[in-house]
Amino acid sequence: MFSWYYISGILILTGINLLTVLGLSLLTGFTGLFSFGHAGFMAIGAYTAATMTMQFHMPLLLALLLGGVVSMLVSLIIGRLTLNLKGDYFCIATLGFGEATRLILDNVQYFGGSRGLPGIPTYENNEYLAIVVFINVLAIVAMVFLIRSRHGRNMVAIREEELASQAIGINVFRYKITSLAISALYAGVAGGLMAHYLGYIQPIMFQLIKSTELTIIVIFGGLGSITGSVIGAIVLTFLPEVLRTFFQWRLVVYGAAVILIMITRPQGLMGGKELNLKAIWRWVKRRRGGAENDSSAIS
Amino acid sequence: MTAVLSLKNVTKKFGGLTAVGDVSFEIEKGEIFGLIGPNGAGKTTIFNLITAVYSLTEGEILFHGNSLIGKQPYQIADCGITRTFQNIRLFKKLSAYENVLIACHKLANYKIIDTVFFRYGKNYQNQERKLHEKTESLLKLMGLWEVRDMTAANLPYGMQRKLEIARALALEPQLLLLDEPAAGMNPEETIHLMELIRQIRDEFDLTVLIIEHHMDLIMGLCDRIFVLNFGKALAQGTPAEIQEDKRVVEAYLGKEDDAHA
Amino acid sequence: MLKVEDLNVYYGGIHALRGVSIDVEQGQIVTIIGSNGAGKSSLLNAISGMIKYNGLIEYENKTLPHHAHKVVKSGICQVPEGRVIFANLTVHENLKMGAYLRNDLKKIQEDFERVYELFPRLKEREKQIAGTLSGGEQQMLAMGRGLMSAPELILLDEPSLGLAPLLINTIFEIILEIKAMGKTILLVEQNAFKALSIADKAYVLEQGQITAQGSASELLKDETIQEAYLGKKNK
Amino acid sequence: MSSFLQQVINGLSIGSVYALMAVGYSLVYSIMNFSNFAHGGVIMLGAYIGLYALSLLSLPFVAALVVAAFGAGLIAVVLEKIAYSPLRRRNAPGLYFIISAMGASIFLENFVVATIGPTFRTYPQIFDSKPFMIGDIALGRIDVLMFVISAISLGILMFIIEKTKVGLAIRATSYSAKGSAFMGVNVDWIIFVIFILGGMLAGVAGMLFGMRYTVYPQIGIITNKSFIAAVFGGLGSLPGAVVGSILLGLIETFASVAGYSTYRDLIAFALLILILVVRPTGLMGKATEDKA
Amino acid sequence: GGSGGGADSGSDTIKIGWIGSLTGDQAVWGKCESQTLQMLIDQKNEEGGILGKQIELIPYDTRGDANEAVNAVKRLVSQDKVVAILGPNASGQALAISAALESAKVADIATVATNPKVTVDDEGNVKPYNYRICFIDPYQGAVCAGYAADKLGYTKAAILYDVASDYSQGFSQFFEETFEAKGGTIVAKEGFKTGDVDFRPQLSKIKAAEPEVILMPYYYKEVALSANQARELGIEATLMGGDGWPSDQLMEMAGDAIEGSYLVNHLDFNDPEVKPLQDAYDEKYGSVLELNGYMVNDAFLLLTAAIEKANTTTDSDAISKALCEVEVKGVTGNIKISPETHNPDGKEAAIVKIENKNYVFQEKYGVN
Ligand SMILES: Nc1ncnc2c1ncn2[C@@H]1O[C@H](COP(=O)(O)OP(=O)(O)OP(=O)(O)O)[C@@H](O)[C@H]1O
Ligand SMILES: Nc1ncnc2c1ncn2[C@@H]1O[C@H](COP(=O)(O)OP(=O)(O)OP(=O)(O)O)[C@@H](O)[C@H]1O
Ligand SMILES: [Mg+2]
Ligand SMILES: [Mg+2]
Repeated sequence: MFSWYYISGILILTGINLLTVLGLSLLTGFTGLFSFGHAGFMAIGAYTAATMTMQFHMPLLLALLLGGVVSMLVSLIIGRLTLNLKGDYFCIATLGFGEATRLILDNVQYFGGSRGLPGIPTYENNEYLAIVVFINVLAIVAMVFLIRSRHGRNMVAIREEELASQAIGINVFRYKITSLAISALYAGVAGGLMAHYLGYIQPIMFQLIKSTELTIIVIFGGLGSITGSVIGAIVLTFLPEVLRTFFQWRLVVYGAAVILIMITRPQGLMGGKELNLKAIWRWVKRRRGGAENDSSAIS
Repeated sequence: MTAVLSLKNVTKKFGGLTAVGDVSFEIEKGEIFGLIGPNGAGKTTIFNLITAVYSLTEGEILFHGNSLIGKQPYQIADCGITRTFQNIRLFKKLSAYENVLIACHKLANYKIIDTVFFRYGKNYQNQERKLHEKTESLLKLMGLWEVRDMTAANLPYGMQRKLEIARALALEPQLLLLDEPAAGMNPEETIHLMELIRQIRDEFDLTVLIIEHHMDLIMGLCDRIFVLNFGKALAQGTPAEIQEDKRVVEAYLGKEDDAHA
Repeated sequence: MLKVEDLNVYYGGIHALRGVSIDVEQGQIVTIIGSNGAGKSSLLNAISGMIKYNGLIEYENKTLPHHAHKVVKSGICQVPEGRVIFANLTVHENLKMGAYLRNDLKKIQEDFERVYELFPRLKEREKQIAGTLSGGEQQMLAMGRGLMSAPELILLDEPSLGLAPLLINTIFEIILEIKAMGKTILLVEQNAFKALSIADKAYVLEQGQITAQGSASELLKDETIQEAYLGKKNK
Repeated sequence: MSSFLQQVINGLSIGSVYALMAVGYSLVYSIMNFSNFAHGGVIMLGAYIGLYALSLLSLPFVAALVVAAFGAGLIAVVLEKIAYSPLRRRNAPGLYFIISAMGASIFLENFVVATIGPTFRTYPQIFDSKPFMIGDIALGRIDVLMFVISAISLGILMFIIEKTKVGLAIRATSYSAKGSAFMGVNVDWIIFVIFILGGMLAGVAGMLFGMRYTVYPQIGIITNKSFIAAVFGGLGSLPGAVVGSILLGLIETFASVAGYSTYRDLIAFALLILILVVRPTGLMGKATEDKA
Repeated sequence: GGSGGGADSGSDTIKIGWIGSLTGDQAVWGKCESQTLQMLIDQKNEEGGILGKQIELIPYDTRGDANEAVNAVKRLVSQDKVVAILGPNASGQALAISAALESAKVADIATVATNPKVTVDDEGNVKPYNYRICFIDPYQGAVCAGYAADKLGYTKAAILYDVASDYSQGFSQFFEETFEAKGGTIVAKEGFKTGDVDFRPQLSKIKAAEPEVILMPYYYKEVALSANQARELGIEATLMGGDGWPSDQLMEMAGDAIEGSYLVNHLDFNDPEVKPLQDAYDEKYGSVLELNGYMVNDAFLLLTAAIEKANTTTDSDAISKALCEVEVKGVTGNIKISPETHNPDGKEAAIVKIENKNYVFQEKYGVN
C-alpha cells in the first residue's frame, strides 16, 4: 500500500537522522553530555559538503567526509570552551552554539543567507539510499566497536561518576571532547547527506527544533543503547509520516507520544540494553526457565 | 632508599578554616601506614590533596621524590596512586564486573582508531582478553565473583566497599589509599578485610595508606600510624606506641575503649 | 508500641525480607543485628514508609500509613543509613529541617541547644554547608537532625558508622539518654557488641529472615552469635 | 544622549519580559534541577486564558490577571502530575524530565494550533497604548508594569524561599527528596507548591506578554531567551535570573546600537559563553568545590 | 495510514495534492490556503467536477520543514497518485521538492513562494515541473522601491527586516538595489530574527537616522508589533511593506500605527470581483480570507484550465505542459505562465494604501 518511492525517501531521511543520532548517542547516551546544538553541526557539514560538490566538483563521498571533518574541527573549538561546564550549563551553551551557527548562515550571503543554497547536485533515489545505508552500516559498526572497547567503557564511566573516573586515571576532559568530536563528525556527514538529498539547504532547516528532535530520538530509543538509537530513529522518523493523515493533530499526537513513552518507559525503548544474537539467545533461555542475568550496555 | 610518598608541610585552608595544617610524614615502600584522628581532623582532606581533588594551599607532596603539584586527578592515578572513597563513589548503575573492567583500562594501550580498524587484530584481542582476565581475578580475590552481574548500587554496603578496593587495585597501583574501608562492616567482616588487605599488599607489592576508625583493624594491620587532630600532627609511631600515647587516648581513643570494639 | 508482622520486601526479583515479625515495646531499646545485606536497612525503610512492602506494620495499635511523611507525623523518625543530609543547606538549616513538623518554637529552641551541646563540633560549624563536612561530622548532623524532630520512636541505622572511637561511646551514651527520656529506640548496628550491651531486646536477621531473638543479654552470651557477629570471643 | 537613554530603557523593558519568564523557570529549576522546557507552553496558555478572561468573560484587568495566574498554575500542576510525577517516583535522571517537558511543550503548542487555531490574537486595549513621555524618551506603560511585577514577584519568592519554613523545605527537597521525606516533608505537596507558583508566574508573564505584544501559539519560543538569561545569571538563582534577563535585554539592545542588529543573538551567545568560561556557574550561581 | 484506495488510477476521481504548513509558525497562512482550496474544490464538484470527474483533495502538513515537504510530495505522487500539487506557501519547501517533482513528472504550482530560484535554477534554466502564481521577490522589491522613489518622491529610506526569513531578506535586498539605483539612499538597515517581538532597539536607531519611509518586508504579526513600537517611539515616517501585510488581523492589531502606509499587493481586496470569494469563505469558515486564499484560488483556476486543455485526468506530464498554454482571469489578474520562467507573465502589482483602517487600492503599478 505504501509505494517504494515514498518509503525509500523516508528511509533516506531515517538514515540521515540515524547517523546524527548515533553520534549524539555516544555523546548523550554514553558520555552523559546533553546537546541542543547538533543541528548546528549538521548545518556546518551540509554547507561544507554542498560547497565542495558545487564549487569544486568534489566526489560526493569525499565532500561528505570533508563536511564531517570541518564540523568536527568546529566542535573541538566549542568543546574547548564549554566542556568544563556542568549539566544544564553545557546544554544551554550548545543550544547557543546551534542558534549562533544558524544566525551566521543567515547572514553569510556567499551561502545565500536565509534564502538558502539551491542547486546542490542530487542523486537518483535508490542509488542514494544505497549510499546512505552503506554509510550507516559503517557508522554503526564503528560505533559498536568503539563502545565495546576500553575507550567506550571509559566514556560510560564518565557518565556515571566523574570524580571516580578521574581517580582511576581517566582523562575526563579528553574523553568528553573526543566524544563531542566524533558526534560532530557523524552529524556533519549526516548534514552533507541531507544537502545532497534535498538539493537545497536553508539555515532554517537547522533550527533548534531539529536538535530537539534528535535528542528526543536518543532518549526515546534508550540512553546507552545503539540498538535503541537505531530503533528510535526509525520509529520517530516514520511516526510523523504514519500520522500524516491526522493533519494538524499530528504533532499533538507526537508530543503526547513522547510524554507517554517517557512516563511508561523512562529508560527509553531499549534503556542500556542491546539487541544482538547473544541477548536474544539469553532471552529465549530465560523464557524457557533458565536464570541468567540481563545483558547490559557494555562489555 | 627514598620514601614512596612524602608530605612536606602540607596545609589546606577552606576560607578561614584550616582543615590540614603543616602536616609532614613519609611512607616507606611496602608499609601499611595508618592515618587516624577524630572526625573532621582532616584525614580525608589529606587524601583529596594527594589525589589532586583539592589543590594545596601550602606545602608539597612528593611521590618517589617527584612533586605531584599541578597534576590533574587522572594524572595522579597514572603515576600509580589510587584510592577508595569514604562516601562510596562507584559507577552505581553498572554491574560489579563493569566497574572493575573499566578500571582495568590502563592495562591496555590500544587507541580509538584501533578499536575501529584493528578490532580483529591479535594485539587488540590479546589486550582485551587481558582486561577481562584481570577483572575476573580481582573479583575473585575480593570475593565478589558471585555478585559480578549485580548492579553496584544494589550491593550491600560492605560489598560496595570491597568493590571500591577492587576497582582501585585494577590500576595496579604502587600506592593504595583506603578511606574507611571497613565502615559499615561488622567485626567479623572487618577482620576478614584486614587479612585481605595484608594479602593484597604482599601479593601486589603495594604500599598502603589507610584511614580507619576500627581500632582492631588499625592496630592489627598497620606498621606505623600517624595521628591527626584538628588538622595538625598529634603523634606518630608504631601501634603499640600510639596505644600508649596519652594525647591520642585522650583526643581519640577514649579510655575504656580498648577493652572491646 | 511497634508491631511488624509477616513483612515482605521485594526489589524487583530480589526477596529482601521474608516474613519478618518484630515487636518493639514502649521505652525499650531494641536492636537488630545481622551481616551485610541481611535486610536491616530494608526493614527500617519499610517502617518509615520509604519502600513498598507487604505485611502489617502497626504503631500504637494503628496500621502505619504507607507514606513517609505521614509516618513521621505519627512520631517515628529515622536516622538513615548513608546520612542523607541536605548537602546544600547549612548545618543549622539541616537541623531546622529536622523540626519541620514541629510548631512549638520554644521547645525547638531548647532542642537546638541540646543538640549543639551533644555535638559541640556542629555548633562550631553552624554556618558551614553540610556537604563539605567530614564524614563523621555528617553522621553527627544526621543524628542531631533526627533528634530535632523529637520523635517518640527513633529508628537508628548504623549511627556509629564512620565515627571515631571516642565519639562512638558518646553516641551510645546519647542513645541511653534518649531512652531515659522515655523514648523508644530501634537500633541497627554493625557494632553488635555495643548494641547488645545497651539494648533490652535483640533480633538477628539473616538473609531476610529473623533467625534468633531474645533479650539482649542472652544473645550476648550466645556462642553462635558471638562467633558470627562479635568477631572474636569477648576479651 | 536622549537616544542613549531611550536605548537603555528599551533594553530594560526587553529584559523585564525575559525576567518575568525566567523567574518561573528558574524556580522550577532550583527545585527539580531540570530545565522545564514546557514553561513556555504554560506561559502561552496563560496568555490565552487572560485574553479570554478579558474578552469573553469581560472581567476587569486585575480579575483577569488573577484568573490567568491561577489557570496557568493549575495547568502547570496538571502537567507535573502527568508528565513529571511518574518520573519522579522512579527517581529518573534529569534528562528524562527534560525530554518529557519537551514532549509537553510540543503537545501544548500544537494542541492550541489544532483547537484554538494558529491565528494571532490581540488583547483588547486596557491601558492607554501611548507611552509616558519623559522629554524625548518613551516609556511604555506595560513595560513599567512588567518591571514592577517582576520585582514584586521576585521579592515575594525570595522571601518564601529564604525566610519561611516551606522555603527551607523547598530547598531541602531540591537537594534530596528522600531526605525531606525522612524529615516528614510531604514531597508531593512541596512539588505542588513549586509548580503552582511557577505556573502562576507563567500565567502573569503570559498575560502581560500578550498585552504588550500579541498572543499566538508559538509564544513559547521566546522563552528560550529567558532560559539563556537564567543561565547568564546562574541557574537556580532567582536574583540571578532577573539580573541575567536585564543583562540579556541590554546586551541585545546595545548590539543593535553598535550596528550589529543582524548578529544580535550571536553577540548574546558569545557573551554567554564568555561569562560561562570565566564563571562556570553564571553570574550569581553558587560555585561549590566538590568534596570527595 | 494512507488515504484510502490511493493507487487506483482507474478511479472516478481526479486527485490533487496540497502541501503547506498546518502547524508551526506559518500555520495561519497554510490553514487558510488549504481551507480555501477545499472550498473551491467542493464548489467545482457541485458543478460537476472537471472533465466529468469529481476532484479529491489530498492535503498534507509540512510544518514549514523542507524534509517534510519532500516526504509529502513523494507520498502524493507515488502513492496517492495526484496529477498536480498546489502549494507550498514558502520558497524553502518549494525549492526542496523540485527533484521529487521531476522524477514523478508532476507539476507543482506554488502560491506565495517568491524566491526566483523556485522555478529557475542557477544557470537560468527553467525547472520543468515548478510553477508559481505569484510575482517574485525582485519584482516586489523593485515595485515597492520604484513607487516609493518615483511616485511618493522619497529619497531616504530605512529597512527593518527579518534576517532569518528568506522572504524578508530577498525583498529587502531588491528594494535596496532599486531604491539606490533610483538615486535614493538607505539611511539605516536593521535586522531581527524570526520569533522576536521587540524591535525598539532597532527602531530607535532607525529613528535617529531620520528616514522618510521605512520598509517592513515581513509578515503582519511582526508588522503590527514593529509599527506600534515605531509609533510609540515617536517615529512618524511612512511605512511600506509587501504581500506579507494584507490581513484583517493587521488592522485589528495595528490600526492606528499603520494608517497612511503603502503596500504592494497581488490584488485589490475591495475589487467587487473578489467579493464572492470572500463571502463564500466567510460563510463557510466564519473567518476572513488571508492573502493565500486568493493566491490558491488563482492557482486552482489555472490548474483546472490546464487539465481541461490537456483533456486528461491521469497524465500529469501533459497537465504540466498545458499549464503554460492556458490563460485564466484570476482574482489577482490575468494569469499566463511564461514558458521561460514559469512565472506569471506581466502580472502587475497592486499598490494599496491604508486609509481609515481600510486597504484602499491606489493603482496597478509595474516596473520594467
Ligand atoms: N570543601 C570544603 N569546604 C569547607 N570545609 C571543608 C571542605 N572539605 C572539608 N572541610 C572541613 O575540613 C575538615 C576536615 O575534613 P575531613 O573530611 O578531612 O575530615 P576527616 O578527618 O576525614 O573526618 P572523618 O573521620 O569524619 O571522615 C572538616 O571539619 C570539614 O568540615
Ligand atoms: N534498591 C535496591 N534494589 C535492589 N536490591 C536492593 C536494593 N536495596 C537493597 N537491596 C538488596 O536487598 C538486600 C538487603 O539490603 P539492606 O540494605 O536492607 O541490607 P542491610 O542489612 O542494611 O545491609 P548493610 O549492613 O550492608 O547496610 C541486599 O541483598 C541488597 O543487595
Ligand atoms: Mg573522612
Ligand atoms: Mg543497611
